[in-house]
Amino acid sequence: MSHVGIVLISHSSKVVEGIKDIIRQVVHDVPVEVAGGTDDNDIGTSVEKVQGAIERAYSEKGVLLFFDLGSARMNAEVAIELSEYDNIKIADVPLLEGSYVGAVESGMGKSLEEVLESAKSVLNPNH
Amino acid sequence: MSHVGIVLISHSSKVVEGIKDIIRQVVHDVPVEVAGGTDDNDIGTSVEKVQGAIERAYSEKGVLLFFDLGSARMNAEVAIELSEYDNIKIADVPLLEGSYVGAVESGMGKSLEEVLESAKSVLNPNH
Amino acid sequence: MELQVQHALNWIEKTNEKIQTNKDYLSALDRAIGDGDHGLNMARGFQEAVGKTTSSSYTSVSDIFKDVAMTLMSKVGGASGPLYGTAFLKMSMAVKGEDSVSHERFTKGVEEAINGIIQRGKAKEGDKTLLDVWTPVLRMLQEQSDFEADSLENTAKSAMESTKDVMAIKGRAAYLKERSIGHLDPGSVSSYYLFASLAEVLKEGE
Amino acid sequence: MELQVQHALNWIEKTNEKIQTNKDYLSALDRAIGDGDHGLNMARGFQEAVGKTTSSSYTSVSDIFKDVAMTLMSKVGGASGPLYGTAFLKMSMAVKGEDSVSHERFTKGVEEAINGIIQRGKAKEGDKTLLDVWTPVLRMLQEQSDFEADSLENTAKSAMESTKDVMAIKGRAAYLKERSIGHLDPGSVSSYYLFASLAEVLKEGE
Ligand SMILES: Nc1ncnc2c1ncn2[C@@H]1O[C@H](COP(=O)(O)OP(=O)(O)O)[C@@H](O)[C@H]1O
Ligand SMILES: Nc1ncnc2c1ncn2[C@@H]1O[C@H](COP(=O)(O)OP(=O)(O)O)[C@@H](O)[C@H]1O
Ligand SMILES: [Mg+2]
Ligand SMILES: [Mg+2]
Ligand SMILES: [Mg+2]
Ligand SMILES: [Mg+2]
Repeated sequence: MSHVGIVLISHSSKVVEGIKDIIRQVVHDVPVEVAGGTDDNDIGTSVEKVQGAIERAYSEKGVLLFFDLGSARMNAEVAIELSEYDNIKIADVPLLEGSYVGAVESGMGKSLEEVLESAKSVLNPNH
Repeated sequence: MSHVGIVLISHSSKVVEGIKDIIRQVVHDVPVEVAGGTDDNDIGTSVEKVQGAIERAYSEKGVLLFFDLGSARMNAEVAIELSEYDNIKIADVPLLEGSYVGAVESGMGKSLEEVLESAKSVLNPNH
Repeated sequence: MELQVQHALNWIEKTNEKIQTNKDYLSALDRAIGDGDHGLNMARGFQEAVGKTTSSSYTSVSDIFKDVAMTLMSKVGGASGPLYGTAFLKMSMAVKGEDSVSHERFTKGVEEAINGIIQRGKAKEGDKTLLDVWTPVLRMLQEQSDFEADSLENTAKSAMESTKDVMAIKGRAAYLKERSIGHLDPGSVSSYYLFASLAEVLKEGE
Repeated sequence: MELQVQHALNWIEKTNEKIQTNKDYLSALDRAIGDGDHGLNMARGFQEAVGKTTSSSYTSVSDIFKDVAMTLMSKVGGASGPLYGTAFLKMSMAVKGEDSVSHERFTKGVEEAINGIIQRGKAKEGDKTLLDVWTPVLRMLQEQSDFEADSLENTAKSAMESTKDVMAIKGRAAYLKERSIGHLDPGSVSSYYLFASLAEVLKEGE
């Protein structure tokens, strides 16, 4: 069974590596790829890293992108437009909390739309 | 002028170190201290790390604690109860986004209540 | 029968033994519906707690519970640390000032512990958390006028087993929603070890 | 006058020169109300863009703009990367198929660029972003029927200067709210360099 891929985009590579560690404690079958920091590993975002992460995380079920701050979102959009896939979406939700929920839901075999919807639930916190 | 201290609590030390790096690009005068991972630096939370971070971040204006997942919140509560201070609060908001806003507002000299209020604004995203 | 200092010390030691023995089992349960560390968390916490209680000398059960509470709170780290820590702290406060702990006082202690767990974790009975063992145990204690080892063990065991068919509402397992059904709650299993150990202490003391 | 391939190449090179010269200034502006990397971002992006355009040969202005667009989009990384990148991509599309670019066509290109910037960043004029330079420049272009170097330079300059007294609504500076007032918007300053460079190219071509 293929799973919706998860791409974590942050201005910091430590942030996305750490989130991936947290996710990997509970979710094993879902592709989780990171794009953190600039090409020189400074604080910032790299479209090329996002493109690479999308390629690696891609499955026929699609890919969901999570980002930290506004400019990372714009770069995520550019990466999507530069890719050939059309089943890639951006989740406009908190990075850590949203991607954790999203990865768990993807692990249950949910669709891209369902994973996105569940990730949005973290905006109304109750856990 | 003293500033409201910021404590970042995550199951992963990478996560909070990375968030601190992102904050430090824009905010310099605010105490930002991290408590990431267990005492053995595994994935988890450590009350003792939180207690240490509170001590280091403490100013007369108080300290605001940010956490990632539910059990980190409970450990944050324990750390507050074990401390002698009464001007410490927990922000029930997304870790990265909330602490970024909170640190910026603390840098403007805002009070603990004001910083907490502004951090909550990330639950209604518009940036 | 009343709980004396030595009973309380034995209780903590027996609980630790069961947890060390079943450490991998507890982690495996947590791996199915959580992050797989419950055995590790509990084993670390109770090992430290026993380290503390065996190296100190006590004149009251309350002080033992307090040391256990502080150790669990500061050493465990997962959700179970603040939860079991708070439970023992509340029990310590409830039995404070008593040389030995009557059934009535202990029952009061468990009631306070449950209030503490609820305050800390915002869960209620049926959410597939350790409350699902503590609450039936309290009800049983309230129905009786003296300690009854066998019914304590039986009540805790069947309560633990009944967490299997429940959907998690609180804790890590809640992220799995329906998928959490069909698995035992790890914290309920460790709570079963706690009460089963107490039952053994009571039996030895009869 | 119409913009030829050589004009467009000169435009990118002059812009790059100004950005390299003022790299630290742009970063200092961004340090005051952002994360301090705008100079670095722009210097990296335009250096790469010039590297690309000087090592290629072109038969159309559209192709130059497209290479600049792709380079900025993939190499800059900050907010300015996708924003300037999108702007150049839209201009490239608007002037496609023309051997040389008339004033009318260029004006259309700037209009499309602004639409692209708005689509990408969701900002509007007055939000203290580079739109606050691009939009007055567009209005000026629309009011005239031919390129006028001096009024281009003057319009861009005073538009850039007027971002100082404005509160940021979009981008990093928006987190500062009122505190962003009193500082120039870094992206508006780099946009001023862009249009000032174009004015110089136009003057040389007169
Ligand atoms: N909010 C809560 N209220 C009560 N009990 C909880 C709560 N959250 C978790 N638990 C209990 O804690 C157990 C998990 O403990 P543990 O694995 O040590 O912590 P973590 O979930 O942080 O890894 C669960 O099986 C459940 O019984
Ligand atoms: N949403 C937006 N819409 C339009 N322009 C924006 C937006 N966000 C930022 N900008 C522009 O980008 C500039 C900052 O660019 P830069 O520092 O390179 O990126 P970052 O903010 O990601 O570090 C700002 O000065 C502003 O002019
Ligand atoms: Mg666990
Ligand atoms: Mg854990
Ligand atoms: Mg910047
Ligand atoms: Mg930046």
